[in-house]
Amino acid sequence: MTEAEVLEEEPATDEVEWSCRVHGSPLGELPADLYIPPDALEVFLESFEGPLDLLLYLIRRQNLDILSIPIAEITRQYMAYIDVMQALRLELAGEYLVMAALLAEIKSRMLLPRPPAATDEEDDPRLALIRQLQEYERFKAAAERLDAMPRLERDVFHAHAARDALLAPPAPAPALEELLDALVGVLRRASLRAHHQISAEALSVRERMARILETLEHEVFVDFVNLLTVEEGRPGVVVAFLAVLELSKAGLLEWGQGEAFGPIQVRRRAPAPIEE
Amino acid sequence: MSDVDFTAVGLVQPWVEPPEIELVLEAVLFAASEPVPMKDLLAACAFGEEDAAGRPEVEAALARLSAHYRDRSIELVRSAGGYRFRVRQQFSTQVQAAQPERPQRLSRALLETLAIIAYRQPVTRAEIEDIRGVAVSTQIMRTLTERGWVHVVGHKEVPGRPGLYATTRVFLDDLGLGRLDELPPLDALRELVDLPGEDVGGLPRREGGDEDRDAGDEPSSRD
Amino acid sequence: MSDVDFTAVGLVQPWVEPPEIELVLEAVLFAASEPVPMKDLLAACAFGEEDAAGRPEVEAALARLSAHYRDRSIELVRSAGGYRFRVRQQFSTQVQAAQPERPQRLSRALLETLAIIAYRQPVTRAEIEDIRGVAVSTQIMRTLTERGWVHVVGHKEVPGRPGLYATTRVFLDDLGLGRLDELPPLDALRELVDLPGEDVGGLPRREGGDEDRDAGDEPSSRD
Repeated sequence: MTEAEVLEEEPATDEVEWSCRVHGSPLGELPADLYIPPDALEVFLESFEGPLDLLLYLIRRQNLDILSIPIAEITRQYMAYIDVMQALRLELAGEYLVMAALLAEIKSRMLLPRPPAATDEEDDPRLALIRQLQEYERFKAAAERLDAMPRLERDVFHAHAARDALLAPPAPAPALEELLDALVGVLRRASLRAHHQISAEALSVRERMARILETLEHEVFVDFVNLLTVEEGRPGVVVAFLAVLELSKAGLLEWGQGEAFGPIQVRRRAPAPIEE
Repeated sequence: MSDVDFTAVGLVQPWVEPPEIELVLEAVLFAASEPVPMKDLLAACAFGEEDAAGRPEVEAALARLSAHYRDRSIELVRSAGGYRFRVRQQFSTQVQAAQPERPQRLSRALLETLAIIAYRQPVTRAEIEDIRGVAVSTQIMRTLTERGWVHVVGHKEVPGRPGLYATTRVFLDDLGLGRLDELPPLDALRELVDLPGEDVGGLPRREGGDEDRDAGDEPSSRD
Repeated sequence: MSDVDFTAVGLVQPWVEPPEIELVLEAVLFAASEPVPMKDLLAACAFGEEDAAGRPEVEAALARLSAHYRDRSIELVRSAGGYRFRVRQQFSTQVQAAQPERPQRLSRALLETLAIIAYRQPVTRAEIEDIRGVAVSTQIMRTLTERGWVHVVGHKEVPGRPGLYATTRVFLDDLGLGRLDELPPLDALRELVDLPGEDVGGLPRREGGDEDRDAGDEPSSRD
């Protein structure tokens, strides 16, 4: 808490009658034993985890034992906090008001005489509240100890090494539909960028282009006709022929003819020296 | 590949090959992002889970492995989920210095909720709220679940069948615990002694009166 | 704490303390989940980034560290992002046996690239990028090559002589195709793209006779 400071105990004049007009009157109208710097109120609200927490704070601040809290005094102080917060129109969780009502009830019950037979603990209206406070305090302490324990990634670090050198199990081959779906996506995008065009070329020609390139080496001329497979029939021959033309057009082939009217030969163009 | 293999840089020393099983365990432990249970270690060494020979052999190799790292910055530890290497705590500061981002602090609300689940599990959200005296935000429950610290282990057979929360193995692992009862004990509940009577606002407390107590239920009495 | 300290189990050996800086770097590298840049290593050793003495000292310690792990299951590597430990590849099988990884899914980018190579082969990477409208990562090309689905069949005679990619026999086998022209014709796909009402920009549609298509085997003709 930064801090809702309470000046020393002074018999409360009358906590019901004071009022707090923040924008008008000075805060001097607050009860003498309660001074909360206005800007601390926001902090105040965030500092308490609820009414039980606030009550514990009030009790601890006065070095009181939970087991024997002076209900009247604690109630008075609690109400004072609540009143200030309400006066300042701070949004107050409903639980705070419920507790206020409970405290008031306990206090009023204690004002009443108790039947002679009911002097045992069970009948003391403070008991349930004290149990609740005690229970809450245990967990509050447990939470602090939990937080103090060495925790992974804060105080303790797991030692590990990257496993990217390890061979991950390969992904299964894509299904044809997946591949087509991907392509449709590309085409759709490409069509939005109008200047890019994908012309549909016969796959067979493209495939043959790749296959021919694979078979050719740049050291060795082969007879052009060997690239045409007669067994494939006319369409096959045409495909191969077109493929050779395409490759030629792309500058990937070199043509030669050993002798006049000799077989036309072809080889892969020698790798050019790398230059700009 | 741009990775530089530093072994080329090292001095050439006589090769003393560590036993294969030790290296296999080392590889598995470093590759894992969580503690490795014994059964996985056995599997890595091609031991069946029921293989009687496997366990002592793996345990002996783990001990050798641990000894190997005696002088290093890391140590082999066992927690709920199994075995793992971790950085020795005396190097925490330097590790933190190298990590530009500081881990987020956990709010008190979250820690209190976590503590209640840890000590009272299985517990419903309403029961947590009873103890804390305030509502538990959905945000907190989600954060705890996403960190893998709590999960729903069942439903309470009351209207609405609310989820029953419990902590997980990850929670224990992250705190370096083997079992839940290794958590620091909860403070004892002190026995209530006779409460002293008190002056509740000027009126003398009346002993032995027999008036109607119902009047005391007035909620608005402020004085 | 339930952590078992295995060092107690180890044999007592003469203590030779490794230099502190080496241990600090070791701790930082093991704790990191990503490559650690030099500046973070310097920070861990309390060297300022501009500290002239820091860098050579850290580099020397890294070399010693690397040598120390020469015979172990992990190696210290440097990549673009920095330094890290990684598990050596020869332990793949055992690590997989302990904690099997789920097969990676093929990314959208990879599938698109593969599809373009299939339909436009032989094709350069630049041409693929042109069609996709985004860069194709080296990683994708490497994965496709490693899977044996594409290979370089030649080099385009333009400055830089970029590789020309084509699909392989393995690709056809894996897709269950006998020949490449069993892939559905591109025109059919374009029909899918040219959904009614949709602006398809400048995609030219070929009308009537597709000479070179006709020349080839009809794609649908599965013998």
